[in-house]
Amino acid sequence: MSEVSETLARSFGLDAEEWGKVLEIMGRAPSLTELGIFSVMWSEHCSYKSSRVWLRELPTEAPWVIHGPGENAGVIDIGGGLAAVFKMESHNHPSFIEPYQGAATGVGGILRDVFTMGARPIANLNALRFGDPALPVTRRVVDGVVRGIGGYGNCVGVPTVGGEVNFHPAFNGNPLVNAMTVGVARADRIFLSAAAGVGNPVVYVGSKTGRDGIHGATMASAEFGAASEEKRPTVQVGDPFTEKLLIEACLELMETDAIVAIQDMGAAGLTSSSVEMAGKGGVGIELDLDAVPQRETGMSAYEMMLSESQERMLMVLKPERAEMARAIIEKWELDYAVIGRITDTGRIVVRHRGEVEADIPLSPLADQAPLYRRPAALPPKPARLAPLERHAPLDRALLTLIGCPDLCSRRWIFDQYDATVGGQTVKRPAEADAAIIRLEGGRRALAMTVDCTPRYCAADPEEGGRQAVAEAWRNLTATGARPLAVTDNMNFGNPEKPEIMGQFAAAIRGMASACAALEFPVVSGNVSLYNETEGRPILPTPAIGAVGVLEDAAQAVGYAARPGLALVVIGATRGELGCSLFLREIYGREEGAPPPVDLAAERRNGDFVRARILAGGVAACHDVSDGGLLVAVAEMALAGDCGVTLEGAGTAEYWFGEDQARYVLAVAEPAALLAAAVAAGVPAQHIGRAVAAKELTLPDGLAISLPQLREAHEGFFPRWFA
Amino acid sequence: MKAIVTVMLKTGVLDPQGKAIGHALHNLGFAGVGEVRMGKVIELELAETDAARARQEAEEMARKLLANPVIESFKVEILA
Amino acid sequence: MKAIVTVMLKTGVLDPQGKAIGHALHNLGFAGVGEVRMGKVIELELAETDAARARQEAEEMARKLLANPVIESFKVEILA
Amino acid sequence: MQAALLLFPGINRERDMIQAVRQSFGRAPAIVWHKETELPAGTDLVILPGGFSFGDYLRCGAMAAHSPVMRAVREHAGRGGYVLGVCNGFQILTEAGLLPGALLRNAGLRFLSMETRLSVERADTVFTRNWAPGAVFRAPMAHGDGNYTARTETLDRLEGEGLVAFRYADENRNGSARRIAGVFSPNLRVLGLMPHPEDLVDPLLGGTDGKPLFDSLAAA
Ligand SMILES: Nc1ncnc2c1ncn2[C@@H]1O[C@H](COP(=O)(O)OP(=O)(O)O)[C@@H](O)[C@H]1O
Ligand SMILES: [Mg+2]
Repeated sequence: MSEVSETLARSFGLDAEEWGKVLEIMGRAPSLTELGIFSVMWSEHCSYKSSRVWLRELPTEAPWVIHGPGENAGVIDIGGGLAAVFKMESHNHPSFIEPYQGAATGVGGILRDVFTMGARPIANLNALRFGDPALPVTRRVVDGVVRGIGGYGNCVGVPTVGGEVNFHPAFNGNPLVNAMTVGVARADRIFLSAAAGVGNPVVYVGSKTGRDGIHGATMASAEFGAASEEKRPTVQVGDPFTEKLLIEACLELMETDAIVAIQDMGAAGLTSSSVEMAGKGGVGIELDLDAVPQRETGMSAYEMMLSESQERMLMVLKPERAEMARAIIEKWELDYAVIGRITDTGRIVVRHRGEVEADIPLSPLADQAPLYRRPAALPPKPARLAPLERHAPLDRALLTLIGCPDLCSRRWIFDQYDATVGGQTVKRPAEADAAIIRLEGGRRALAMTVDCTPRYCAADPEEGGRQAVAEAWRNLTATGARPLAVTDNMNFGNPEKPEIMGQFAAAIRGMASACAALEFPVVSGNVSLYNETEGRPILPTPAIGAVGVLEDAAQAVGYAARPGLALVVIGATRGELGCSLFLREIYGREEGAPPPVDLAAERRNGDFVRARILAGGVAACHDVSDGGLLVAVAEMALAGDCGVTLEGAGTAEYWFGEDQARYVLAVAEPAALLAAAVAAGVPAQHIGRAVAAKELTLPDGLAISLPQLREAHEGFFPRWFA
Repeated sequence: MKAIVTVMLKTGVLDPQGKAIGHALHNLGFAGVGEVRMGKVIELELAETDAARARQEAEEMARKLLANPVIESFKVEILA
Repeated sequence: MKAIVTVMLKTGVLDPQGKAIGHALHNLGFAGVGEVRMGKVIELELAETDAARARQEAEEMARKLLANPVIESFKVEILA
Repeated sequence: MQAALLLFPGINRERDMIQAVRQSFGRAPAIVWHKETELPAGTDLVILPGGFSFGDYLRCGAMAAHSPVMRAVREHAGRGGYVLGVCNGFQILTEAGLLPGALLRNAGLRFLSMETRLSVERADTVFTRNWAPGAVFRAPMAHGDGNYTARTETLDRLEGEGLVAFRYADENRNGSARRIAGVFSPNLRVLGLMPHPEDLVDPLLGGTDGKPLFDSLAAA
């Protein structure tokens, strides 16, 4: 074993204290491979060393939670003997370096997190944040990311059914690509990663290992002569065809009784999968790297342990089933290799070409992993916005807003994603506030959404974190679904800066309050820190992915209005313009406090709306979010291809304020709805009705033709990419 | 003049297409096929009449648009 | 030996990719670009050591799989 | 009618197709792995579903067209058996020479996933007789390579012999020659089309516009 120095450890990202711990645990200087294992296991990405203390504050339990955070994905009971398995994960940096492959491999990675637990992936979603659309680089990144998500998802045959897109200059050098997968499994057949059974074979399945994405740090250090032929590509290329084979092979194998434990090889590949499997099981593991299927010649132990080649899985099998497992895997023309076995030593021992390349005790590697409570400077609460003096006319403001990059139609994007493969899509993008996918063979359906409003989080991370959870809950509710649980993707800047850590802590606090009040536990998540360019951080973005259930898919409602229906807004409208899109797009101001979230009102209004939908009297429902009431109504008209005649108060505050906890319902019998609202103590107001004439008539008499509205709404992306 | 730009994935970068083609050729009975790599070829008609300048121009196009320098390398051939 | 099979759309078959590239090159300021065509290149490692037989083999692969005769033509080059 | 569904690695719309067949036929099709060399005895209809066989690497459908099972499909077609290829299945059938023409990259070079409208060009075939002549129906499409092309003579022959099955009746988004969305073999027993009638057979999922295809076949 070649020995390594503190200087090298530094270049691997370990600080002096961490290096000291390595020496203490090992009782000697580590080998290069050992140093590699420590450095990736103790990286922010694998150890959550800066975020863990805060993440503990999130509620993670509910009677329907089967597995909360800590497994590859969260698992919840959705009734009928079934479980939903879901998680969201970021691929931000790779998507900036190589947008197509970065986004594609992001989708591939999150799919593996879900099917590794025994679930068939039934839907993908994605939450995207890009820089200023005026910059050519933004266009290039958007194009590549969208193609990459489609290229991978369409090919593996998992429908991409939802997502969100924001633009802001704070994302110029650092776009966010957060991908979410939802899968379904039998509730009594979930596969976990804890290894067990001394002597059991450790089996490698999938693609061969190459020098993909090996820890950037090694590139700098030439002294260990680890093949300096050509500057090695750190970019990983996705192979969705192999992933599809891997899905089918794993699910077929899971029908048998062969698997003791299984984990995908994600970040830090063989290292994190083997260390975590053995660590969680409280056993030891021995790996023989000569047996690892290799795509390239002359790979070192270090390279194999750190390779991030895609489309690979690690399993512990029952020895008597191993040959049957091999037959299944090889039927799908994937590599299958026994590369090690489970031991009782509590150590990971890695052998290569007759040498022991690593021999590390597992529990100190996990227990003594660094954990930081970094200084957190809580951000000051912003002042509320002072009243505006003059207003642009409502019709012009609406046309500007509904055509702006943050509010315009995303059709150009989702038209590139296969939304129907699988044959269970009840509501595809732009039909409902959440995507609805029926579960094969029954009437039950899942609703899913991703939400976050980074500009609120930037102004007030606590309120913003709360709002993100509340909006996700509201989007599920607006379809009639019962919201069940959340996955999160915390995208922030450099945690070593107290103000960034403060944003993080505050966002968590806000999220936690909403999750608790709405009985909406967090069951999985992902943290992406150091999202900065030249010292400038992104807007704090705690993206929320959420899943709800409908007993009967036929009960789901969309947001398309139909002529003749009355429009009733549920929830109080005070006219909060702080941090609103109206303020930004019409006045060019990003100021004020975000609209406050009243969790009790949120709960009350949402429960009321859901009950009305399930009772059958609601033809369409749309939550009110970005752009406020008038934008929500305009979206309902566009979706229904009909006009709307509005009445009532006429201020911009009223029509464009972004007050929370609101929904617009389209109903045949408004009187009954209003009476029920009074009885339930829920604010409700009749605001107009949908009409056959293709015109949006505003209370002050101004009118916009539907074609004009549509052109404004649909124009941005096609023009941008013409 | 005519320029032919050939763009291939850099060595070491996974080439799923090449891999699948190799596999299919084996299944078709071509036993003697080893590694297969797939790339793109772009044929350009150029107004430029000087070979050296045409090459320069084509190389610039490759760098700017035709090849993705992060994962691909290219080569240029000039035909009269 | 190494065989390089180049597959191009037949003349007369519309090549939207080539057209799009031509368009993009113009937008980048390359004014002297005329027609652009895009094709595929497949590099094959062959166990065969005789150049003539290697060519024959590669041509057969192209006819059977690598090119679609309805829309594509191909050419084979053999490198030592 | 006894249906058999071919499963090539990378195919991903088999579940959609099985669901549609089961609904109209009263039972699911037999599943046939691409390495089989024979079709189940008594097979009347062979179905090639959509997806990305072999990743659609190289060319869509090219590798699947050379699978062992395709020899049996050729024989089946030669005997006058029925064959239905949807999306990737259509691409495989053209690559295998069972249908004329080829499917090129969409004209706009982007994957297209949306609802389209198809006109039924003839309603007197085993596949289409549950539609009225000239009917227009909705069908989702989802493909990157659906731009139908063939030599002018071939296109003229297809038109002349009434072998165009469906045309895009709204927008010709993928750039197909003469707006062709699907074609028949000369004996009207092999049909290939790009959009997905199998994804529109249930009111809950947006309508039953695609159901006549399966009902027509089931009645044969
Ligand atoms: N990146 C994306 N991928 C897929 N669908 C998307 C994406 N972005 C937006 N959508 C879909 O477009 C529709 C409109 O998006 P958005 O305006 O963000 O919805 P909302 O305001 O209800 O959250 C939704 O159905 C959403 O799921
Ligand atoms: Mg919404």
